[in-house]
Amino acid sequence: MTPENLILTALALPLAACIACLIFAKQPNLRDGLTLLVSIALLGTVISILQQFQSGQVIEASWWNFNPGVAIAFKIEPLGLIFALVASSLWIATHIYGVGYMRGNNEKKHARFFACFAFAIFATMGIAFSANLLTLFLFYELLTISTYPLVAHKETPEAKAGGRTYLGILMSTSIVFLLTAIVWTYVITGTMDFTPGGILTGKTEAGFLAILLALFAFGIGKAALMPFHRWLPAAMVAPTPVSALLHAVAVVKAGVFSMLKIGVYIFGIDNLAATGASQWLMWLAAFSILAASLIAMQQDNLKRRLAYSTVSQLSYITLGVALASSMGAIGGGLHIVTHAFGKITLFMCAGAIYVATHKTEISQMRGLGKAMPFTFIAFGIGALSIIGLPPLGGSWSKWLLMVGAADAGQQVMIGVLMLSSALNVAYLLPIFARGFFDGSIKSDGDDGDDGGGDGGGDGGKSFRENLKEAPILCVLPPCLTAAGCLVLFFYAGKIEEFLAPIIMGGS
Amino acid sequence: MAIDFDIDFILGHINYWLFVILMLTGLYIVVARGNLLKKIVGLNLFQVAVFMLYISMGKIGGGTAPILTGNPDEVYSNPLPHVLILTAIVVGIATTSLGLALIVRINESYGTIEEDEILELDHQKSQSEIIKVAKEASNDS
Amino acid sequence: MELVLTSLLFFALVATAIAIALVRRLFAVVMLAGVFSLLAAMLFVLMDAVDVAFTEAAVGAGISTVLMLGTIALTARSEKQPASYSLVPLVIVVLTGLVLIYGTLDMPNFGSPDAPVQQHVGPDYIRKTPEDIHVPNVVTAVLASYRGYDTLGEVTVVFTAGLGVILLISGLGRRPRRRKREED
Amino acid sequence: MDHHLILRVITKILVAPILLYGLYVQFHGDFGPGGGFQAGVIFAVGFILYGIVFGLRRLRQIFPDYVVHRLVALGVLIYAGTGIVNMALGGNFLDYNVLAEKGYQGQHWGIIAVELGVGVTVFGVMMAIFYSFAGRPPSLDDKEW
Amino acid sequence: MMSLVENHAAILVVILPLIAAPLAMLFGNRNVAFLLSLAASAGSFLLSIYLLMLVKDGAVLAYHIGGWAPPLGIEYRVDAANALVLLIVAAISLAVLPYARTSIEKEIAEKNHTLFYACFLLCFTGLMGVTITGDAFNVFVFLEISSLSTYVLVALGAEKDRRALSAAYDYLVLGTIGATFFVIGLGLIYMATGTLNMVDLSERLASMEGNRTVRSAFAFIIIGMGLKLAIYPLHRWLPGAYTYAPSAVSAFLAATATKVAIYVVIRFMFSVFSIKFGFEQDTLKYIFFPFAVIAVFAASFIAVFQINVKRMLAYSSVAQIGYMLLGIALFSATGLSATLVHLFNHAVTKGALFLAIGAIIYQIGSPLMANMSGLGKKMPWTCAAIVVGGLSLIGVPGTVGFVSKWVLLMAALEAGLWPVSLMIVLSSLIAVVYVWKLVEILYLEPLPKDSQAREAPLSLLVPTWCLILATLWFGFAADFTVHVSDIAAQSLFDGKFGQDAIIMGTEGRS
Repeated sequence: MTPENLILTALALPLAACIACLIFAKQPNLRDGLTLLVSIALLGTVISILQQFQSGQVIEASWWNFNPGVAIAFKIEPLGLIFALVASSLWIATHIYGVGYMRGNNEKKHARFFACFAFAIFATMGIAFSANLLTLFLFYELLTISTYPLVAHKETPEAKAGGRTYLGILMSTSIVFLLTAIVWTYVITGTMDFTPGGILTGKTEAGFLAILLALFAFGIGKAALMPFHRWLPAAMVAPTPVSALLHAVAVVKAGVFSMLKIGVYIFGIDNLAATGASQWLMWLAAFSILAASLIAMQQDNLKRRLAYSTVSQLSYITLGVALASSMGAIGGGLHIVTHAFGKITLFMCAGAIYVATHKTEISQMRGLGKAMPFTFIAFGIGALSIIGLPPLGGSWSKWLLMVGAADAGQQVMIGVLMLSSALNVAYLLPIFARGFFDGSIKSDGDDGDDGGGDGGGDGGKSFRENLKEAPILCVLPPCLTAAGCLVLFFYAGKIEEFLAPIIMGGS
Repeated sequence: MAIDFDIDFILGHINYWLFVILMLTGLYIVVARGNLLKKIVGLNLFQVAVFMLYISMGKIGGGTAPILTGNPDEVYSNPLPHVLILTAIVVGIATTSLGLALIVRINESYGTIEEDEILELDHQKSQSEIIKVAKEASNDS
Repeated sequence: MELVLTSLLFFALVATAIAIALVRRLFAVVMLAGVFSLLAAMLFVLMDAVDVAFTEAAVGAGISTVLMLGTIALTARSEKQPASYSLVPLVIVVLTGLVLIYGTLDMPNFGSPDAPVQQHVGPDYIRKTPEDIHVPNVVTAVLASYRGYDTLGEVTVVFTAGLGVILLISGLGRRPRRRKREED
Repeated sequence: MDHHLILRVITKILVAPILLYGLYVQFHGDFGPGGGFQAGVIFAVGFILYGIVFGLRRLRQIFPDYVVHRLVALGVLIYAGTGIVNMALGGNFLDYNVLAEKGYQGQHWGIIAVELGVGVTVFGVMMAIFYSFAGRPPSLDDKEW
Repeated sequence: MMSLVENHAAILVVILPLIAAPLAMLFGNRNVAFLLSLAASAGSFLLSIYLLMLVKDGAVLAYHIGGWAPPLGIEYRVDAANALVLLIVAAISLAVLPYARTSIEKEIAEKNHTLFYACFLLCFTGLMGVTITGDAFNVFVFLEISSLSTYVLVALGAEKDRRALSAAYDYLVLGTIGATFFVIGLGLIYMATGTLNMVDLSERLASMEGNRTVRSAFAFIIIGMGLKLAIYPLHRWLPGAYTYAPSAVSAFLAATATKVAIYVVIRFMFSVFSIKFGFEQDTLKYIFFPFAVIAVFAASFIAVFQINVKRMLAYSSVAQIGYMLLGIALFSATGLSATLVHLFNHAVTKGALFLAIGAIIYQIGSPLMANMSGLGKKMPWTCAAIVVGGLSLIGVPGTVGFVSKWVLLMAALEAGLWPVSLMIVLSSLIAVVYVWKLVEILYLEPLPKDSQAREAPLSLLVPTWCLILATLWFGFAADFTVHVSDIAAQSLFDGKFGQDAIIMGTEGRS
C-alpha cells in the first residue's frame, strides 16, 4: 500500500466502524464484532505505518485546499505515531470493555454509543497525523463534538448538565483562544505547517510569544490546565468506558498531545528556551499538578478522584513542554503513553467495580478486593505506574521529566514532581489497600467469595453471590492494560529513541 | 464651503425645502399613526413629495415639455426624471394596492386595522404559546 | 404669473398634507389624498412633466382613491385615538429632514440650465431621439426604448401587485368548464 | 344600484367614448402624453364604471376572471417576448432596431409592441384588483357612509 | 442556439424566471407552474455558473440592454462579486423549489399553488435583477419586484398563523420607506451628476467629496438599503417575516434577500461612491462598526431566549448580518472578502437550517421547541441536518461557518484589531448556546408517548441535504469560494467595476 493510502485507511477504518454501528444498530453481536475487527485492523494499519516510517519513508497526504497554501493535510512524525499507536491499541481494550460494560449494565442506545466511540477514534487519528494547525483544529473540534453524546449518554438531568459543562468549556476555550491563536500564528508566519524546530522562531518578540503561548495553552482545553479543568470531573457522569476513553486515550491525550506538538513544532523548544516565554506556563503547570492532587485527595467518589488525578497528570506533560528542554519534551511524550496505560487501567477497574457492585464511593469499597481480586490487583498495578514506581512504565516518564527539569535548571520543578508523587501515593494507594487490608464489608459482615469471571450481576439468590467479579469482558481488559504498564517499563528506552528526532532539525 | 444666503439662493432652493416639508409630513404619518390605512396614505404622500423633487430637477427655466415641436430654438426640460418618476408612480400604486389587500385580510382575521390592537392581539398569542410551553414542561416533570 | 400659481399650489399642498395628518375620518383622509394627488399633478404640469401629471392624476386621484374607498368599505370608517404619543417618530422625521436640508445646500438653483442634470445624458436624449427613434414625445422614447428595460421591470411590478392581490384576496380564476369537472 | 336609471343611461353613453379614448392614448403615446399605462387604466376605468353601475355579475360575464387573469400574464409576455424576438433576430434584448430594415422603423414597431404589453397588463391588473376588492363581502352598508 | 445563450447569458439569467412567472400564470396549472419554475431556476443556475467562470479571475462583463450604450441605456455588468451573489440566489432557488412543492401542500391552499410559484419566480427575478444590474435606478425597479413578491410570499403564511399578515404589513411599510429613502438618495446623486449608470456615476462622483448633496445621498442610500437588509436597529421587520412565512419562503428569503441587500450596499459604497471619501470611512468606523458589533451580540442573545425555532434562526440571521457588516467595516480587502465569503456560506447554512426546521414543522405542525423533544430518534436525517447546520452557525471547522470566521478573524488580526477578533470569537459562543439548546431538545429530551412523527419525505430531505452537503463541501474545499471572494473584494476595493469590460452580445449605440 502506498503511504498515502495508509493514512487514508487509518482514518477511514474508524469512520467505517462508526457508519457500520449505525447501519447494524439492531444486530448487537454483528455490530460489536465488526467494530472489534475494525479496531484490530486499525492497530495493524498503524503498525504498518510505523514500519514504513522506520524504514525512512516520508509519509504524507493532503486533500482539500482550504486556503491558498493551507490544506487538510496529514504527515507522519514520531510524536503522532506514538499517540496513534496508543490510541489504536487501547481502542481494542476499551471496545471489549465497553461491550461488557454496556451489556452488563443494561445501558441504552448502544448503537449511538459505539458509533460516537468510533468517531472519536477517527478524530483522534486525525489529530495524531495532522500536518498543520488547521487539520489539528478540525479534528480537535470533531473530537469534542463526537464525545459530547457519550458524556450526556444517560440523558438524565445530571448527564445533561455534565455534557453542557463539557461542551461549554471545551468549545469556548477552543473557539476563543485556540482559534484566535491559530489565526494569529497564520497572520504572523504565513504558514500553519508543523515544522521541526518551530515556525515562530524569530518571527515575533518574547512578550507576544508568551501571550500566544497562553492562547494555545488555555485554548487546548482538553489539556485541562487549571483553571479550565472543570469539564473533566463534570464529564464523570458518563458511562465508565467513556471515562476511560476520555481520560486515558482520546480526549485528554489529544489535548496534551496537541500541546506538545504545538510546543515542539510551532514554537520550537529552543525558541521557548531562548525567549523564556514559557516560564509562566511552567509555574502554572506546577500549580495544577499540586492543586489537582490535593483536590483529588478529598474526593470520595472514585471516578472523581481519578479525574482530578488526571488533571494533575496532564499537567506533567504541559510541564514537559514548558520546561523548554529536549528531555522535558521527550518525557512529556513518553508520559502520554505511560499515563494512558496506567489511567485506563484504573478507570476500567472503577467501571468493573461499578458493574459488579454498583458502588461509586471509595468509602464503600472496604474489603472489596477479596471479592474482586483481579480487578483490584490490576488497579494496584495501574496506581503504582501512575505513582511512578519501577518496574512500571510510569517511572521512566517521571524520571525523564525530572531530568528535563534539571537540564532546564529548574530544581524547584524536581521538587514539585517528587512532592506530587508523594501525593499520588496518598490518594491512590489507600483505595487499593482498603480493598484488601481493611477488614471485611461492614454492611454484610460476610467475607467475600473468591473471584471468578462468570457472567455477573444477574441479581441472583443472595447478596453475597453478587459480590463477585464483573463479567469477563469487563475484567480482562484492565488486566491486559495493567500488563501493558509492566511491558512499557522495558520498552521505554525504545520509545525514547524513537521520539528523539522531534527536537532536532530546527536548531 | 460657504454659501451665500442671498435672495437668489433662497428663491432657487425654497421649492426643495417645501418638498422636504411635504415629505416629512408623509413620513410622519407613516411612522406616528397607528391606523394601517392611514399609514398607506402617508406613504403615498411621502412618495409623491419625492416625485416632486425629481421632477423639479429636470425643469429648465423657460423650457417646455419634452415633446419635440421641430422648432430648433425651443428649450426642453429634461425627460429622464419624468421617465423615472413614471416608473416610480407605477411602483407606488402597486405597493399601495398590495398594502390595501393586506389591510383587508388583516381586518378579516383580527377585526381591526389599528396597529396597537393588532400588536396587543399578537402579543397575547405569543404569551399563550409561552404559557402552553411552560405547562407542557411542568407536565413532563 | 407662474410664480404666483406655484406658490398657491404649494400652499394648498402643504395645507392638504397637514389636514391628512390631522383628520381622523378615513373617508375624508382618502378624499384629501385624492385632492393632494390632483394638486401634485397640476404642479407636475407647471414643471413641464405632462406625462407624469397625466399618470399621477389617473393613479393618485383615480385608482388609489377608488381602492382606498373599497378598503374602507371592507374595513373601518375612522381612525381610533392612539393610546399614547411617542417622541420617536418626531425624532426620526426631524433627523431625516435635517439630512435632506443639508443635502439641498449644494443643489443647483431650481430651473438652472447649468445644473449637471441638464448637461449630461438628459439633453442627449432630446438631441438623439429624432434621429434614432423618430418620435416627438421624448418621454415615450426614453420610457419604451432607451430605458425600456426599466419599463419591463415596471410592468413586472404591476404584474406582481396584481398577482399578489389575487393571491391574497381572491384566488386565480379558472375556466368554468374545468371547475365543474373538478367539483364532480 | 338598479334603481338609478339616470346613472345607467349616462354610463351606457359614457363607456364607449372612454374606451375609445383609451385606445387613442394607447396608440398615440409617441406623439403626445400618454402610453400603455395610462391607456390600460382608462380602459379598465370604462369597464369598472360599467361594473359598478350594472353589477359585478354582468361585468364578469363579459370578462370572466380567468380571462382577466390571463391578460395580466399576457401583457408581460408580450413585452418580454418582444425582447426575446429581438434576441432571436440577432440584436440585444429589447433592441428594436433589428425588427425592421431601418432602425427607426424597428423602434416604432418595438415601441408599439411593448406599449401594448404594458396596456394589456395594466388593464388586466386593474380589473383583477377591482374584482378582488368588489368580490369581498363589505363590512359597511351603503347607508353607513 | 448555443451562441445565443452565450451572447446573452447576462440578460437570460434574469429573463428566464421573469418570463416563466407570467407563463405559469397563463397556464394556470400548478404542475406546469412547478416545472416552469424548476426549469427557469435550473437555467439561471447554469447561466450563473457560466458567468462566474467567465469572471472569476477578475474580468468584467457588460451587456447593453436595448442596444443602447450606457449612460443612455441600461447596462448589465458582471464581475466576480455579483456573479458570486447570482450563483447564491440561483442555487438556493433551485434547492428550495423542489422542497416547496411538498412543503406548501400543508401550508398553502391548493388553488393558490400556481400563483405561489409565479410569485416565487418574481422574487427570484427581482433579486437576480438587483444583483446584476449596472444601473442605479434599475436597482430600485428590481428591488421592488422582489420586495412586493416577498410581502405576498410572507403573507401566504397566514393560513397557519395570522401573524403572518401583520408581519407582512410591517415589512411592507418599512420596506417601502426603505425603498423611498433609496430613491431619494438616487435622486440626490442624479442631481449632482446627471447620470444613473454606476460606472459613470463613480467617475463623476470621484471628485465630489465635499458636495453636501452627495453626502446626504450617501446617507439615504445606506439607510434605505439598511432597512432592507436589517442592519441592527432597522431589523424590526425581519424576525416576524421569517417566522411566519411558509417554510420554503423563510429558507429562500433568509438565504438570499438580505445577502442581495448587503451586496447592493457594498456595490454602492465601493463602486459608486469612492471609498476614499472621508465621510464614507467615518460611516464605516462610527456607524457600521458599532452597530455590527451590537447586532452580533444583541441579536444572538435574543435568539437564545426564543421558544419558536424559526424566530430563533431569524434572530441568528440578524446576528450574522452583523458579521457581514463587520467585514465591511474593517475597511480592508480581506475584510470585504470575509463579508463575501460569509454571504455565500451563510446563505447555504441558513437555507439548510430553515429547510430542515421546515421539514420538522411539516411533520409535527408546530415551530415551537417544546414540541420537538426527542425527535432525533424519529427523524434522524432531518435532525442530523440541523446539527450540522448548527455547527456551521457556531463555526466548527469542517463547515462553511468556520471558513467565514477564519477569514473574518484574519481580517481583524491583519488590521491589528485585537478586541474585534475577541468579540468575533466570543459572539460565536452565544451561538453555541442557542444551537445546543435545540440539539439537547432534539436528542436528549424524551419523546412524547403519543408522538406520531415520522421521518420527513424525501422531497424535503434531499434539498435539505444538498445544502448540508454544500455546507460541508465548501467547508473543506474552501479555496474556490475564498479565491472568488478575494478577487471580488480586491476589485471592489480597487474600484475596478469601471474597467474596460468585455461586451456580451452586440455593442450598444451611443
